[in-house]
Amino acid sequence: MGTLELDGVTKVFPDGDGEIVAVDDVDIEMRDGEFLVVVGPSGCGKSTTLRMVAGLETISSGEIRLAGETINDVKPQHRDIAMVFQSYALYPHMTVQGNMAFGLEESTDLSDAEIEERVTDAAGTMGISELLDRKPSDLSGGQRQRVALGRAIVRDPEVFLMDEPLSNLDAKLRSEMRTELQRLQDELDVTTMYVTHDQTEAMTMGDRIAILNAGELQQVATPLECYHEPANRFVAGFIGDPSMNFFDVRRDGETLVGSVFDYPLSASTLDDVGDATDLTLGVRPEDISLAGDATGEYTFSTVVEVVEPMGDENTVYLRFEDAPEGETFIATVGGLQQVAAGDEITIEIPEETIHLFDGNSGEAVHNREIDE
Amino acid sequence: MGTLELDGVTKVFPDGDGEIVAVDDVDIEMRDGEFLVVVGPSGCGKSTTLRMVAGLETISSGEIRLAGETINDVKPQHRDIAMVFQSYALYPHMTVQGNMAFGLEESTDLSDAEIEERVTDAAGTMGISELLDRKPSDLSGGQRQRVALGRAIVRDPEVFLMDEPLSNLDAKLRSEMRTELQRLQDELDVTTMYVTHDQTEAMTMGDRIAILNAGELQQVATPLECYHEPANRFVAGFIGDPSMNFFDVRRDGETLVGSVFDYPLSASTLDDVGDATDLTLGVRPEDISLAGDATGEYTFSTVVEVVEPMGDENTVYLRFEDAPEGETFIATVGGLQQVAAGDEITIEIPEETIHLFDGNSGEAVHNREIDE
Amino acid sequence: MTRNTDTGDDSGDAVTDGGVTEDASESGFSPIAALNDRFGSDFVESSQFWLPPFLLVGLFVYGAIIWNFLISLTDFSGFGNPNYGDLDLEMYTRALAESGFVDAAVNTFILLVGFTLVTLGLGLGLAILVDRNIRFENTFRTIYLLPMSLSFVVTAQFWAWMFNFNNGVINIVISSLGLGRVDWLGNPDIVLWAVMFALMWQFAGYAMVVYLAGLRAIPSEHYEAAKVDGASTVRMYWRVIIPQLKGSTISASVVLMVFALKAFDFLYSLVGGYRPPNGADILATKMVREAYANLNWAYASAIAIALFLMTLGIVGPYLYYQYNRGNL
Amino acid sequence: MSDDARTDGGTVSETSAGASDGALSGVDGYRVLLYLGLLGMLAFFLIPIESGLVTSFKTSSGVTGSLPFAPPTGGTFTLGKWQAAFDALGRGLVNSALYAIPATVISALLGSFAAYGITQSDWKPKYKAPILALFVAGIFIPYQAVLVPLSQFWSMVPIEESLGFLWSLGINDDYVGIVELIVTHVAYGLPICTVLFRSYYKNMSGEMIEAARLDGASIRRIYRRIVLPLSGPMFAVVLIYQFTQIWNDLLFTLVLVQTESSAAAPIVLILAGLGTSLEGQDFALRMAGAFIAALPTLAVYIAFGEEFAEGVAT
Amino acid sequence: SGGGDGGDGGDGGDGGSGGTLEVLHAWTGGDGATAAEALVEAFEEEYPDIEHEFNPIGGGGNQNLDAVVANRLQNNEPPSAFAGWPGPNLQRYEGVLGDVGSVWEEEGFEDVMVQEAVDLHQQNGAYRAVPLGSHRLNCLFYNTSVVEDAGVDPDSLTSVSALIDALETVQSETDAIPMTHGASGTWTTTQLFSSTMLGQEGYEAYMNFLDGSPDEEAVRATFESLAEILGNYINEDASSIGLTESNQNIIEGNAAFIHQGNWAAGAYRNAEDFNYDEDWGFKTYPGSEGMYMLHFDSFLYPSDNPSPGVTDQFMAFVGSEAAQVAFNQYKGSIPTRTDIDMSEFGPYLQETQEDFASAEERPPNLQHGLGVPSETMTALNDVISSEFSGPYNVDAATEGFVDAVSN
Ligand SMILES: Nc1ncnc2c1ncn2[C@@H]1O[C@H](COP(=O)(O)OP(=O)(O)OP(=O)(O)O)[C@@H](O)[C@H]1O
Ligand SMILES: Nc1ncnc2c1ncn2[C@@H]1O[C@H](COP(=O)(O)OP(=O)(O)OP(=O)(O)O)[C@@H](O)[C@H]1O
Ligand SMILES: [Mg+2]
Ligand SMILES: [Mg+2]
Repeated sequence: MGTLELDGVTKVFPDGDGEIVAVDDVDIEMRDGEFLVVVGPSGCGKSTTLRMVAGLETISSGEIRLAGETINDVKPQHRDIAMVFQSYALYPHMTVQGNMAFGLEESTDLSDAEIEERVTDAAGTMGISELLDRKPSDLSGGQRQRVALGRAIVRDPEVFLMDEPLSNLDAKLRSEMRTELQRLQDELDVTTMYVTHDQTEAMTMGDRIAILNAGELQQVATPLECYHEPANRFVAGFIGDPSMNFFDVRRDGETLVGSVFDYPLSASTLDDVGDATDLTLGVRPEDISLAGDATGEYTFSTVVEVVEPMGDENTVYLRFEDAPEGETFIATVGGLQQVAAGDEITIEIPEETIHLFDGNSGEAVHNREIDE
Repeated sequence: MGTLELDGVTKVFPDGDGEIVAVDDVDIEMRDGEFLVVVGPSGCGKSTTLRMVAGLETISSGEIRLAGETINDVKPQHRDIAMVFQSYALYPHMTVQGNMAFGLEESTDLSDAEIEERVTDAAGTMGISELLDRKPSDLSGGQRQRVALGRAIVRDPEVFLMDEPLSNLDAKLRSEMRTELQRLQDELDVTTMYVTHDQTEAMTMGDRIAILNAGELQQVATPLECYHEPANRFVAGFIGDPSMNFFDVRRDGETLVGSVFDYPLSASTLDDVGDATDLTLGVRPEDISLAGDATGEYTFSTVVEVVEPMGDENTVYLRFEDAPEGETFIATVGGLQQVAAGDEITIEIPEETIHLFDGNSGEAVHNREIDE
Repeated sequence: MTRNTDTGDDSGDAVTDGGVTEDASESGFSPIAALNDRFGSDFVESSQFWLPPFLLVGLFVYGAIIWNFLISLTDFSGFGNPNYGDLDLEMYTRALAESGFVDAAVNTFILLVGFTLVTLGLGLGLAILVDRNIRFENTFRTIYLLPMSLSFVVTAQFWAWMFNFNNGVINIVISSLGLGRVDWLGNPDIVLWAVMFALMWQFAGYAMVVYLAGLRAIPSEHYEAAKVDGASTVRMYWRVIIPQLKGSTISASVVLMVFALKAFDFLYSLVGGYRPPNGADILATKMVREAYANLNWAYASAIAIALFLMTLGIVGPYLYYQYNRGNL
Repeated sequence: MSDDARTDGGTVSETSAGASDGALSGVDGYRVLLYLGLLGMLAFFLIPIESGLVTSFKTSSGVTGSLPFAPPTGGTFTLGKWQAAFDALGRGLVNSALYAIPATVISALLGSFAAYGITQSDWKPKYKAPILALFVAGIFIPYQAVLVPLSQFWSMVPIEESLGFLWSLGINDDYVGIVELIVTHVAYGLPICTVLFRSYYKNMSGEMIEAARLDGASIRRIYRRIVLPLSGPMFAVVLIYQFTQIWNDLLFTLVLVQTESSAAAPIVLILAGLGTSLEGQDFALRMAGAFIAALPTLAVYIAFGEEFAEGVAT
Repeated sequence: SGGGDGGDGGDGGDGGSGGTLEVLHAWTGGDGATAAEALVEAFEEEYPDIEHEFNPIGGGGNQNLDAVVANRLQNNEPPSAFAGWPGPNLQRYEGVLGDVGSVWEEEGFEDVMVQEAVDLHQQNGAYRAVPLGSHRLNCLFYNTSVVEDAGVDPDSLTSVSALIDALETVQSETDAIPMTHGASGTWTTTQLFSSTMLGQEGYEAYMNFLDGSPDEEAVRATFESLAEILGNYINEDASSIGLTESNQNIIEGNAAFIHQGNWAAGAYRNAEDFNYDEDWGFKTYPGSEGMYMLHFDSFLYPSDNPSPGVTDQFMAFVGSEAAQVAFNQYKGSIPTRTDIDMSEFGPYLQETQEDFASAEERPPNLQHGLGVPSETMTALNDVISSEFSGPYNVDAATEGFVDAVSN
């Protein structure tokens, strides 16, 4: 079955005299049929990981197991894996039919008739039956994307690998194909490893997200877990747009002391913190709300520096009253709330919405409360 | 003075045997010092419009007037216009100094000393004084962008033209430069025509937005007017992300009858509608709210098809109970509201938030109410 | 006035013209403005750049071809001047009736096709070898391309020696293998192939360079996709990579064929005279021989036209292909 | 980069092939075969040159008495052939340079003009296409097709008389052939120069040219200040390519200078007949001559291989 | 090759009335070059004040010279004089040759030259050229020791069939090449045809052939013999070597016989330890005994002459005893004047001279201009090239030859 395990997988590239550790001791276990999205900033090793699974890159150390068997030394053409490339990599000189049949012709002994049947079926699934006689150059971006997927599914592999397959599409098509891909994966139920750097795709498509940074695995969890219960400061900052606001603070007894504000903590939160003193306070822009007056414990006086009206909401750049100019943080408020640059407004940062991270390791020590 | 008027400006390209009308009878009047953003989908004629103003493209019919004088037949080098290109178009073999001086050397009789002084001034304004001796290849993207702007402002032209000047920058730099450009334009107060396809830029930068579609001008208005009081269905759909939901309806007396729902109208709204019967009902996703029960006039029972959790909010694909599968519309709800695919929920579409468009012409007949 | 001074004057004129143009087009009432209206806004001003070279080419290349055609219709031979009053196709009928012409045409065709095919084949092989991420890639590439920098005359010297009956490398090698010596350049049945081989030596590097560029334009994903799709290396090249080199093949073949049509320099130098070895006469050599050794000017012109038509047959479709791909 | 990645891919698969055979030698086997192939082809390309080189240092008896690719031994070694070849070709070197260098420079410049005028200025594409097509087709015209008119033309042009002042300076009037060669090579080199420059200018940023126009520069100023300074790399390519072409061409020299005994005989013309006179084929002399004639282009090639390859590949 | 001359010659310019004498010839190597030098020396001695430029134009036999001359004539830049063949060969220069009748008259050439020379140097009733020397073409040379080894007596070979038998004997008795042939140009084969035809079919048949009324059977028979010789008894590399290398086979003792004009003997004289009658021998081509197949080396006189005065002086010199002695003794040819003392010439040339004087017939050669006009010659060579350079197609060659000469 299509379980895929990465066990201490590491990739080291030689780089002049030195070395680049592109992927560093990554462990991931995917159950059969799971849809895992791998995200991370550019150069963090996403593609390299995927390519090691495909066999296009040797594995420096560690082990990759497919359905329980180690495939480290199996040639790519003998792994039962299909890959969808960012550029689609359709063969420009073959028709759609030819593109889809190629893998079957090369890797199976099926008769021509059987191949044709499977291609027709897969084309039906992808809704590209009428395109079978066209060349890739005669297709639109979205159609090419479909063909690339069709070429992968026709082979009925154990595992799909996809490296930013939607990034060449325009925004509208991308969101269409996103939905389509999810539907397809539900239907086919094939283990899928999906690389992207697009937050929306990461949040919306996967059963789980694996977040990589500088070759190291940060967290593997469901999208909402990653959003609301980030394992560390990197994940918290990476997931979410606009991203979480961070303030470096010191714990002084029961209070967090920042450069220009104090923030008292409740007992339960203090429990989480333990005896760490250097901390980072995190709060998401949408959790900052406009308060009527500056009376509450968690209310602060701020000055509005810039307002970017987006229609449905305004992105507001705020500055604590005593903070130097330019040291801003972001809050999002409803699109119809009238806020203008220069206004002095009072905001509230409710305690149940804050995250706390260890100031040194960045590990999360306290995450926000979620009402189930 | 820098007033710029486009009067019935049209551009027709020959295309094989036929013709392409790239810009169709566009009228725009810009007052001196105004910042106008031109937006529209790809290929709608934005660049062509700009290039006609610059003199890089001949005008098929109509007239362009700068400070009251027709400039149709003036060569680009004799119009007092500076342009910033998407690719910056810096001269790679000249230093920053040389790049900035070039225009002055070619188009004025200034002495070398005067030129040097003006270049130094402009470099100061742009904060690139230390870069003057570098070649463009030694600059970062943001610095190049600054030089391109510097090259334009040093000439102190009547009009600035900018064609997607920020689109080659990464997201972070882009938002920085966005702010900077606004500041600069405030300071210099030069009439500026700015082309982009980026919604954020359109909404946040301009005094007014001009929206083009298929060569035709749709609306010229302030950003918020465009968002809240779109002139027609195209503008309503184009501005805002996710975009407005549209439902085709027929007016039956005082009620709008859709395929699977009825929507009663108040008297004041009916006034706006007049005697049109084919209408399109529009409502923005953020204006759809979850209602406790399905009792109100404007509440509807719906089924959740897909939920895309984005963290701060969820994008929810809903379907009216009786609508066929796949016929969905979108609502955005708070990130912590627990909604799952398959749930049946009741929503409310308040009457004060709806837009109505003529079903045939697409003209807006009624826009939402805004409390000032 | 002579043509030569003409061209000289032209470039001078054009430059001064440019200045005039600018002023005139601004005033707006002039034939220049009319020209600009018709051909585009910079037509006149830019003509100072392209017109003199264009006239030079037009005169020397296209003018000459037309003139050549005219001469081919006369009976011009020997000394004196052609008589343009009496034009007919006699030279062409004479050519078709002459076995020497037909042989040369056939040889030209064989050389064209054979040389192009073997050179493309070898060039492709070299390109694939060099493209396999090898060490010293530059050195290999440089050496493979080196013969291309040599003159036909020089190559002819080398290969005259290589093919030498008694002391040439090739005969020494094959006779040391126990095979008999072959009279490469003397045997009319073989000589054309020997020439082809030498030309292949000179131009395989060229084909390699073109193919290498083609190979490098193929995204690495195509290699990877084919691998993941289950193809072996050989199958991958055969089914996925080589078919994508169509463009390279077309442009390389056109250039190679044109080289083959022009192999005159090589054949002339091989024997140091107008008559190439028996069996290796091609239209290019025959034309020059008829003109400069036999003074059959009109006849030579007719052969030249035949050669030109052959070239046109190759280049015409190529131009059309390039035009369709928007490269013109 | 992409190339690395790809070949890496290739290697990987071979590596794993070796690994699955369980022997490291499998890996090497593939590379060894690859390098054997590469070296075999190296030999193919070098042997004619090598055997020419060793032969050029042999005495006549050495030429017939030893293997063609074996180096000369003490007894059969001589520099005499090089000496003789140099004596014969020396003046040809000078003559060739006399027309090859000016013709190269002029054709490159004019080609750059033409390409600029066609590419970076704003007039209707439908009129540009035929002009361009004529330039492109001009590359492929076999010289034979213009030879007879060319001789007619040059015999009609009173160029020899109009250059009378040169001859009165004591320059041999055979050198009129050099002048004819310069003009002829410029005319026939122009198409390829134009097309090379055009492909370069086409990739030059159109926005940059437009920026210069908006900055107030005229078409001529734009060429002077923007396009020409940026054409350096392409000039290198074109100059090198043209120089080799012109230096190497025999046909025009044969028609315009005609004989190696002319005072103005270019080197290729002398070489073509060298060592094939009635006393027999002196291969050692021919080889030495070949090397002398090839030296300038070889030097250019070795120094500017990249530019040469680029010119060739276009 | 003496291109250096060109350089110094240049300073003269051509401002003057007398002008520079510019002479083109093709004697670039070996004995030809020596002879040309001797000629120049003699000229300088006789006319020390005439500025001159002797330009040798080598390559491809006379082909390159012919081409250069043709183009210069075509471009109206004729040289003062150029080396060439008289006879029908003059036809190609129709209209561009001047009249040197005055020289002939003044020098009394008509009285001292052999009659054939007097006849062949005229065109349209005027003298166009002056002869310098004469080669003989129906010659068979052999390497004495090789024929001795084979047991063949060359003097006994008086018919073509006898020659073929002798070749067969050499073939079977020795390792040597029976008959060496250098056919990289077609002219050697055409030339062999002419001698074979003369030897086998006789004077009448040969002359009829030249006159344009060939006897097809005679032509065929000649080609049959040729096919037998070329097909069986020549060197393997014949088609890729020229005369010089072929002749080397005689000198080195690799071959028994060679057919050539008597210029071949020049190489023997230059070879060390290779002496007439000891190491090499001469035999009139079998069957043509008593005949001297005629050849002339002459200088032709272009009209529109750049230096008419000095050219006349040069033409007078060419026909003079001094020139003919100086040139011919090195060239291996004999003077065309009948009044020359042959003592300075070696024994072989003296013998040749005697043969010439006593010849019953002096048929003009076929390949070197005296027999047929140059177009016919080109046509004949084309036939050889396409039909008779192995494989040897007798029928096609016969047909081609008959067509080519028939008028
Ligand atoms: N063939 C290679 N040789 C050397 N270094 C490499 C190679 N391929 C990748 N790297 C390096 O490995 C690191 C990870 O690269 P990888 O392509 O996996 O990043 P990525 O996460 O896919 O980035 P992106 O989002 O930009 O595609 C980078 O630092 C990259 O420079
Ligand atoms: N030179 C041209 N010749 C023919 N058609 C042209 C030309 N330039 C533009 N067009 C056409 O005119 C229309 C408008 O083009 P334009 O470049 O102005 O669009 P745009 O709004 O700038 O698009 P984008 O956002 O993609 O830059 C398009 O349909 C385009 O194809
Ligand atoms: Mg990647
Ligand atoms: Mg645009």
